[in-house]
Amino acid sequence: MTRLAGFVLRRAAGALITLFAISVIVYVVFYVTPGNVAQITCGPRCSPAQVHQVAEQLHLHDPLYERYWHFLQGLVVGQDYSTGTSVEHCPAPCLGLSYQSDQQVTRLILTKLPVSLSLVFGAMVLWLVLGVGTGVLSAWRRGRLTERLLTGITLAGVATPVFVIGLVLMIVVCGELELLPFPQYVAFTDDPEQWAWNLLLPWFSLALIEAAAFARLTRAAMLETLAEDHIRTFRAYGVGERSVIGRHALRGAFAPVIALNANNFGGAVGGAVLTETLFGLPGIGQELVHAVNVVDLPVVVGMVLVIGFFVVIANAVADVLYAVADRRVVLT
Amino acid sequence: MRQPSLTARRVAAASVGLVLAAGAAACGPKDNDAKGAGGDSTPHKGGTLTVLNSNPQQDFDPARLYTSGGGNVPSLVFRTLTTRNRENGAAGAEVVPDLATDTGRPNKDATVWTYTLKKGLKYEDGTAITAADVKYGIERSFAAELSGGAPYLRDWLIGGADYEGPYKDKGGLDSIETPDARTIVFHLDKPEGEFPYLATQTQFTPVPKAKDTGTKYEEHPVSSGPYKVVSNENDGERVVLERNTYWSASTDAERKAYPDRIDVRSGLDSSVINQRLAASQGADAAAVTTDTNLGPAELAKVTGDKELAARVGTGHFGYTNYIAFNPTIKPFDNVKVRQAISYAVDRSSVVNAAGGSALAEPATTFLPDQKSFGHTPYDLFPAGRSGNAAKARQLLEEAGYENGLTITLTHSNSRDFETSPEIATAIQDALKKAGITVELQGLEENDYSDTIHDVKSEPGFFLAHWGADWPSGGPFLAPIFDGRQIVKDGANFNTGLLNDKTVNAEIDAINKLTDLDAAAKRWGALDKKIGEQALTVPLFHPVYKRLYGQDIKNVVISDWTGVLDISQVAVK
Amino acid sequence: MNGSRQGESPSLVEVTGLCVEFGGLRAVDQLSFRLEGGAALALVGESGSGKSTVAAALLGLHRGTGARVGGSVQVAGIDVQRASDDELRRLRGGGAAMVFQDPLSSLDPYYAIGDQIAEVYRVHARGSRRAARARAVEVLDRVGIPDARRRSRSRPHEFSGGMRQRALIAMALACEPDLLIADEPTTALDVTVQAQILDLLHALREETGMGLLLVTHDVGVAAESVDEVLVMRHGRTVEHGPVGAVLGAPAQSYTRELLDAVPRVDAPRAPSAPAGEVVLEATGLRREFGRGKRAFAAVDDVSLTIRRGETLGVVGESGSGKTTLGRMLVGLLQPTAGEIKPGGGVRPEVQMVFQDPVSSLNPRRSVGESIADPLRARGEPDEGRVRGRVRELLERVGLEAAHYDRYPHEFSGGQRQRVGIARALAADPRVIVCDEPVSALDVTTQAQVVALLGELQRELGLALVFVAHDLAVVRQASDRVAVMRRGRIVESGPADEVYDNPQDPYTQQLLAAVPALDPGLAARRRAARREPAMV
Amino acid sequence: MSEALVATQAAGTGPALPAASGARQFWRRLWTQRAALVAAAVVALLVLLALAAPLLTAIEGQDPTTYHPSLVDSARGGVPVGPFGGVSGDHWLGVEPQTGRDLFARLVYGARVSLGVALTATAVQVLIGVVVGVAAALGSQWVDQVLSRLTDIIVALPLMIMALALLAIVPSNFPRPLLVALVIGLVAWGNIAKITRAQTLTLKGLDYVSAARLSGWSTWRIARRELLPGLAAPVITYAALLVPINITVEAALSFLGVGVKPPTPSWGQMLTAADVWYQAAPQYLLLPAGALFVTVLALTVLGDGVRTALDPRAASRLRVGTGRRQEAKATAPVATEGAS
Repeated sequence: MTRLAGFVLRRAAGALITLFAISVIVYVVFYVTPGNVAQITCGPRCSPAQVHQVAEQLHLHDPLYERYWHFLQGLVVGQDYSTGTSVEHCPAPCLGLSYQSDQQVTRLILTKLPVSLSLVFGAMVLWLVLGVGTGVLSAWRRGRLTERLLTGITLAGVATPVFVIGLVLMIVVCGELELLPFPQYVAFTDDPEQWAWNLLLPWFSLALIEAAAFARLTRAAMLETLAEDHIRTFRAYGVGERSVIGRHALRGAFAPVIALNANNFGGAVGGAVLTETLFGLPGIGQELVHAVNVVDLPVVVGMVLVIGFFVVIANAVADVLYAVADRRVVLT
Repeated sequence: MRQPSLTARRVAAASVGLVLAAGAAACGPKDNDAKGAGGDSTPHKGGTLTVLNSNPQQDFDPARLYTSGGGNVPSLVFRTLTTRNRENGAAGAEVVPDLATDTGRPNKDATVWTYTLKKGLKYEDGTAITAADVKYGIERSFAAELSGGAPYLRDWLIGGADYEGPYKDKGGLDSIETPDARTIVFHLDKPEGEFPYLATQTQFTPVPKAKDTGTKYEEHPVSSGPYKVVSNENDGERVVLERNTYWSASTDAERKAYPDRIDVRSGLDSSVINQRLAASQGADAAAVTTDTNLGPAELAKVTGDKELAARVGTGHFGYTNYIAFNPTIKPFDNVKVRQAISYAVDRSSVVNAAGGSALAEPATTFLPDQKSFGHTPYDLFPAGRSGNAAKARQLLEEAGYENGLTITLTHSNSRDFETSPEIATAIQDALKKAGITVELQGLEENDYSDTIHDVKSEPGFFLAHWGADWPSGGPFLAPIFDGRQIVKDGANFNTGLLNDKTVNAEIDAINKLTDLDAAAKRWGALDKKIGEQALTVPLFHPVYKRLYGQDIKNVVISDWTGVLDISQVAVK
Repeated sequence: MNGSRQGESPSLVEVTGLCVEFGGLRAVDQLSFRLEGGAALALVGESGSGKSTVAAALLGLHRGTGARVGGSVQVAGIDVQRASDDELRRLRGGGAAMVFQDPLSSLDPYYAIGDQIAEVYRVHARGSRRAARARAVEVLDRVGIPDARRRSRSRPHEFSGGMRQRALIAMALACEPDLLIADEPTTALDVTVQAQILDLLHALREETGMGLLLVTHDVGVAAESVDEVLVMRHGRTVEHGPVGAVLGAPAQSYTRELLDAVPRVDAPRAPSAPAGEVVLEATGLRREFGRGKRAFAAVDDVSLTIRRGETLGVVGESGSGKTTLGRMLVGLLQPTAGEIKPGGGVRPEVQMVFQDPVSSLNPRRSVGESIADPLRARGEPDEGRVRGRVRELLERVGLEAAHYDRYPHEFSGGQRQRVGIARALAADPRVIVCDEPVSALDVTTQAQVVALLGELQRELGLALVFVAHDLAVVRQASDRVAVMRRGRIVESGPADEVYDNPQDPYTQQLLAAVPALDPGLAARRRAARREPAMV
Repeated sequence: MSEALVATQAAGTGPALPAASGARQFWRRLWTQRAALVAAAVVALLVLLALAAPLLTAIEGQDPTTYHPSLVDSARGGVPVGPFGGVSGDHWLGVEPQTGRDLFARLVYGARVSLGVALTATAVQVLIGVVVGVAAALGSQWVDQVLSRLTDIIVALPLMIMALALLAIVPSNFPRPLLVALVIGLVAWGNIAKITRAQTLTLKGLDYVSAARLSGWSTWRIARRELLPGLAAPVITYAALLVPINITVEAALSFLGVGVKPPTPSWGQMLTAADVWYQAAPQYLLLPAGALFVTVLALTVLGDGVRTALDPRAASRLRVGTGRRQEAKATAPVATEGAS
């Protein structure tokens, strides 16, 4: 267990460095990005004097390093800000205030995160089922019609952008067949049934994109395992094909699949931009793209950090699971 | 206005850029066929109206909203001194009293405007609305924290340019007087005959000082209208309104307020909104949209379906898409070159790129073709349907470009139908026939906006658009052509850098008029006169076509906003 | 146990006219033999002789792989060729069980060993999960796994090589088969472990009366374990008969060749030229791997001298640190402590010949280019001279000059090792460290390569360090020998002295474990080893 | 990407040990796979189509940018006039709604952009990834730490967001397709760097690399001559996956309005514009979608084929499963690499 603790400690330190670097990169990149932040925030018809006032208020006149220092301070000790009529406190870790909406970025993230996580978790279950199922079938029935068909379907998932799949699905399933409602996010805590019902289509659309990767990985790992000596052992002992495939070959695919899954999960938390946009799910990705477009630096930095956090965490979890799944692996 | 979201190209297509994005309001189709769509039954109170929008109802604070005529959703919560007339067509472009007893009483040269509040006006908590609250509401809009509104108050009120709002400047703005609880007097630094139009904007909403929470006020603004905010999630992502029981229909002739509850949902993809409205299932049967147009693809489908076609509201908002020239840059300093381009433009392919003849009407005048703008028809450089290349070549020869000309057209890369690459390409294609080689310079939206509105970086030849802050020539022509509105160190909208004494003088003269009909005529004449300088090439005026759900009744679409007015809609 | 079952009962294994073809390649050609219940037969041959293919054919493992199988194979009363899939499955494991070569890769790395045995058991004996687990513990106990109940929950990587091989044998035993097929069961094991496994197989056979089909390339292993030997070459039978007769008085020249090539641990080396001056001297070498708590010393306080014209043999089992030592001598690894000093002031050129002829040559470059590397690296600008020298070297190591432009995969293992030697020579070394240079080669090739090295040494006055696990090969090649164990040298001295009169108990144990070619001697040695030393 | 994933992807994409094969054997093994050959032919055809776009459209007599207002029904939103979206002798695949631009011309010119962007982006990813991966594996512990951390950072940065920002920063006169390719390449090389690093660490331990060191070659020369060829198999296989991914990334960027600039056609841009036309003008959507699907399918099958051809074990799978002695040595224990 001390080994695990050491691993966690090392990973946490690494994650901190990574996140720190990410925040610096985002700060610099969005500093040089075009767009007069104060003018955008104030409105296009604002007078130069007003724009100047707004810029003052957002500390846009301060040098970059000072603004970054301010950001770091907020993270550690929080930040006080004025609403005009009163002074509010944004508790640590404070990621600052949105230029656009004046909301605390941490609060904004907390409201968006459940949506993104709902989307990604559900989609994950589906892509695992679809992907691994297809992979198993195609490794088993290698070269047969079923395999070709399944491979074709999953590849179509990769080849077709989500905004095409999602829209066509929505038109057909919700509009014409009326099998499902047009998706509209309902919080899990409000109504779990409606939550699932409304997210079904987004889950499916997102899963369809990812499934192919899992199918390919599962298939490759299983074929690899099937070529290994221990499979020969079990065949030589009369163990049935079903058990060889389902118990031994699939077990070989387990580790790579959880690893890829963790990787994609982390990425999808912020990466499902198109799915969120199309289905009108108010998640991290959608908010982030909006924030990028209006150069809302605090929101961009905050959300990119959250995404980075999930990527780092997911990868660490993958490595732990990997080590648990395959005891030969040493955690470093 | 706030920048429209670039999130989805279709979102941008839906939200008609400049002045409308924050939520315009309005009423019935020109041809008055809207009533037929709602069926023959009369509207009744009750039910929930759903609003499906692309853009969130951001900054739901009367100080921060940039609206034309008080907006659509905002107008349900915020009453203003005056408001727009909730009638179909041209009648809807008139100003009518709201909180005030009339549309304002000017002094002789229209520099002092006096309003009296109606009796019995109450907030959602039952307290009385006072003139001081209206004054405070206006003062708030000067605070840097609450920026976002239209520039007129700052420009017009005496001392407005230097006032920093009530949080910094406790003394208040002296040019607004409230001699008693029901009277409010505005002192302007020059004559402004269109002040009643300005008083429709949400900055003229009363805000009780004791309830002011600064930047957090938007989470729960105190209602003076028929509905109050029950919840406002994530800066307008979802806004739920319910009846304000202290609102009395007897003090409000404009808002019908049939539904009991209004549920505004946003962040939806525009094609999804249209699919949902077309399907009209469940709650969507009682749904409308205030910001999403039918796209060309959807229009192709809708026109083939009678049931759907009957559920389309058509409207016109004062709006013009045009090519802008910067005459300080060669070769656009040469009026013949500008004229040649005006002749060469192929408006039919531009209109197609903008969605076809049902969604865009070719424009030869800068002013929108509506009566309230004083529209005077003219076509100074007749290009016909698809351009007059011969005439263009001839002019180019005269200008010394007999061997043709290579120029750069700047446009935004965002895929909306106003400054979109497709329109730029259509122009490129048409000018080719006249021997003009056009190179396209597509910029990202923010970059584009910064570039064209900065006199230092303004390109010579670019796509632009302008919308009405209210349906009159004033806010349409003055910011673009008034030489005194050229801004050297900030956002400049006089992109032609026109500083013509006669034009400036005429603008001042019209502003003195308090007879709005008379003023309109002279705006029309001025438009034609400015048009002779060929500083712009008007391309088209957009047409709004919007679907609504099956249960929607009492559809009113005015020429003021061009879209269905949700204060009139009933779902039962 | 020598008695075969008499009477009408059919033989346990009856193979008649077996042919196996892969694509156009005939791996087994008209092979026939029979094995009675309780008897033991060894299939002996070099790589590519088709012996493993025969073993697989006995269980019908070629079915569905695209191989064409002809002739008839009867095992435990089942016609393998015609049997249904179900019958075949019953045969596999139930009638005849197979023990594979590489015990690590032959077990599923993800499941506990006990579970794997139980799974196999349940295929054949319909019993409860618990009963199957109990049986697994029972057989693990039988094959000598200490604390079998607890260790049955371990995964394969937690076992040592010998224990894994025992576990595989336990799996084979689980269903009490009539026939045990052991395919190179000891190849990957150290010599002491090999002896234990062979002893175990012998004991099990005595105890259960099952038949044994042993597939091996090692004549010594065969001599230790079986009654009958079948020598194979190119898929055909060369010689077939009782083990004593075939090994004692081979009738065929190939068999004789094979036997002659086997290095004898008891045969002294042909005398070589007297050793010259010291060229390399290592003192107090130590090398650690890993950090912190997991650090361990692979080589610990090793001192040795290497003289011109002399071969120093370094012998030890896996994990003894001999390879690490070799790599430090050539400079591929830096010692943690200690130093390597040149004998005459200037550091001599030291080169290496690697163990694996597959991985030691870049598959994507022609062998000529690989050999030319040291010449080019030294800055020889003249392309013609480079090629000339490489051609010369190729011929010197017994290849053809025209091989310059060929790629490694076009060569056999022995030829590749010759290429490796040529590459080492190209640098004009004074010392060559040979790290297991022949362990991947067949015996006949082994002898040739060792002979080549000796020749080169005499001719060029090279100092050789010959690192190997095979005691016989080391004796054959070395003038002096150092025996390593756990990073230290436990005994060193002139080869004859160490081999004929070992002082250290570990050296004695090693020598006692070497398989003998004489079956009689093997039986006596086995008896002597009886007090079981644990793996 | 987690290290676990690297280990598994490296395993999934190619042999850990160098294939005992020369180029000839590779081609021979590729030649035996019919599906891969068909896929290779399809890919070649697509590339040819893209390269020959000016010629093909000249034969058709069209170009991808000319508007044909008369071929669309302006009153109905600009739906193409005529059957199947305006298919005719002049317009082989019909015309684009609204503008009336020729679809065939846009499709083949779109292939140029889409394939060009995807291939260039992949080349950039591979270049950066391989250089960083090899440098991390061969460099000192310090270099490895820095580069591995950099790779982690790149992996954790969301691709779309960085692409949005970077695309906005670069001046607009920079050639757009190249820019899109460069941005994708610059933001998404993390995985390939990790795979390369893992593979290089494996190769570094091989005897032939040791032998090269003993020959006296410099590290740089060893990396170039001994390691890079060994990296080819996993890198090529992974790159075959990256190409279709990059095509869809370009499409996604177009959807977000920052892809290749109109009027330059790309498949991604066509899809973006076409999805709403699914009901009114289906062929407008189906053409680019079909083209993209065929491309992805062909590249995937080809990638599989290349992998099989590069993997000597794949060939031996057809033979009986009993191991040769040499092969037994190839099974190295799985372990996550890493200095982290």
